[in-house]
Amino acid sequence: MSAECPECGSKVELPEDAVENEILECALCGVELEVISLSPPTLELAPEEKEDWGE
Amino acid sequence: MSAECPECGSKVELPEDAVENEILECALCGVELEVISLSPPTLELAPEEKEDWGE
Amino acid sequence: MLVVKVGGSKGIDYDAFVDDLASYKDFVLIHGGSHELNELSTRLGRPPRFVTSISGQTSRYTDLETLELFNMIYAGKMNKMLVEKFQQKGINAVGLSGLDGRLAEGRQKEALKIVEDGKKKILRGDHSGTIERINVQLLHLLLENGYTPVLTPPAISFEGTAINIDGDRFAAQVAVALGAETLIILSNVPGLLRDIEDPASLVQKISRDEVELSMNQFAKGRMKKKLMGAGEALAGGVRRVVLGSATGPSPVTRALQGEGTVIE
Amino acid sequence: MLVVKVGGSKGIDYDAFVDDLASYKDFVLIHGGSHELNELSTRLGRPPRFVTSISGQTSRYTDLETLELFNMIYAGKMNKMLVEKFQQKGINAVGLSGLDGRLAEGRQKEALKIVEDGKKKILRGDHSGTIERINVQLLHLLLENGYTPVLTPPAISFEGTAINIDGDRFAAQVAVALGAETLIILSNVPGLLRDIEDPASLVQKISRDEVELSMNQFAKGRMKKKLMGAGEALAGGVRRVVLGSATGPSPVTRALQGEGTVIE
Repeated sequence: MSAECPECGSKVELPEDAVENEILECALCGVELEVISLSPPTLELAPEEKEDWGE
Repeated sequence: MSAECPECGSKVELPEDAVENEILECALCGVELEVISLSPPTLELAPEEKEDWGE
Repeated sequence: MLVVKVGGSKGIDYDAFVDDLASYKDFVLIHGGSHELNELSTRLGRPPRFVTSISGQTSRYTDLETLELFNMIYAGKMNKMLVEKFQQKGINAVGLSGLDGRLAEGRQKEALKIVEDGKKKILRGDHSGTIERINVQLLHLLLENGYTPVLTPPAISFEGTAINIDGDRFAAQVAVALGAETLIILSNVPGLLRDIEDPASLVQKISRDEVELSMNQFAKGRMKKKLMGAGEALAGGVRRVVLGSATGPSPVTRALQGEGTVIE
Repeated sequence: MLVVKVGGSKGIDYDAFVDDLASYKDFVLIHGGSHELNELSTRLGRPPRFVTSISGQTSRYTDLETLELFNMIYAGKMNKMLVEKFQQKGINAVGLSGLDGRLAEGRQKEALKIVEDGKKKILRGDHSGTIERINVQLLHLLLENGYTPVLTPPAISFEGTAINIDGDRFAAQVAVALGAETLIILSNVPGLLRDIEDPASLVQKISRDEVELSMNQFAKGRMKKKLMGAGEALAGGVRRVVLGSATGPSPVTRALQGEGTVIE
């Protein structure tokens, strides 16, 4: 199962047990991607959310 | 079942089905009384609470 | 200055209500929450207990546990929901209960006199009472600094304990304290109905000296308290009271235009 | 000016806490409510969902329904319980959430990055964020007129929606905004422990430049956030932060006397 990296267009392999909303990294350009759907496998740029607080 | 009126001392008859906290009136002096207990039957002056609002 | 009371009964569209009221600038809102409180109490296995006073008025038996649920719904869920909706409309709302800053202070009743199973009884452990003083300085402090007060029961007793009070009368006392021209009381009924079953029997106008008469003639239950509130507001200098429906579009504007029972 | 944060965990005696704090005059309180919220959520059949961020922080997943329960507990039950207790002690408390008067305003996070079942994931529908602005004018307005602010989450986003925020950081930001000398954060742990299992391993003193180090060396979960809050407070001009226990008699006085972890 693979899908296109929306950033650099390269083919990104999805793991066998991939789930929706999973975060993957593009092997080529290293950008963070989110699995939007599994059928068909579709990837989008993951939201830019810097890690900090939130109770 | 009867008890003494705390106001005028007369004997007040309690109804057969009297219950605790029931409001009774003294036949002699007319004051409002509250059944404090049934055994032994005891009466006290009912609190002065004028009727009005409260949701 | 406009004072508005919106009830907490089922079926009120608070978005439509807030959209409408937010178009006015100089107002104070008082709100209820009875329907939501009944639901929460039931869901938590503590169904609400209503008692009937000797004069036939029903009220919620408010013991300490009920007061906690009361704060959760009135001061928590309803108040902050309304504050949030007003903030989204650019109205800088500040939500307060009568406890906050002793905004609404009064006397806790020692006991209730109720009728139950046909017997007159004394009922203790009820935390309700009547407001005797509104902290109008706190209201002015907020209003003068651009904040819009959104108020809710409970009130506070002179001893500093929370007391359940009648929301309609609370609204009337706030209107008098602020010297408001208009008090609008919106609920799930279109106004005073000659026949409670017939919505077309709406009484559209009452003069201030007919309030007592209407109370004895038509009004039942909650409407009686709304009329008592209206009477107190008018006696305290409010020029116009409108009892209208909280449902449907622009409820505040419709009431201001005289839809409902106008009392002047 | 003293700013105090008291947590909402199980086993805190709020009477003892209020008795102690009420003996001080010039303070602002921020409180939590997590334990009560967990209980209510479970009782209503909506057990709380905690998620772990990529850096290992756990936080409550706060969807819209949780926010309603959140307001019921924090702004309703806990806030008004504390206001009532202070009023009984002659402290004229006014309870406010971050929504009220936009007291605590900030940015809602678009999505969370969490780790679940060993996978990194994006989680949406969470209404939490970070405070960027404290409405210190509203606090001064109340303080200068004899009122004592008792504050609670939630905060408000720039779009006017309620957002869950970290209570310890909220307290730190209030302390900085008010120029407070001292910030006390009380919870169900005695302070920073070298070994979380061993209460005797209390770190009694840290200098402000060791905060970062301690965070990485010892602190886990919630304590890490308290240290972040302490660091931010000190960087913002607060002179002294004490992380102490909220349980037992006179918790505020004991913390002021240096019982717990003092950070200067």
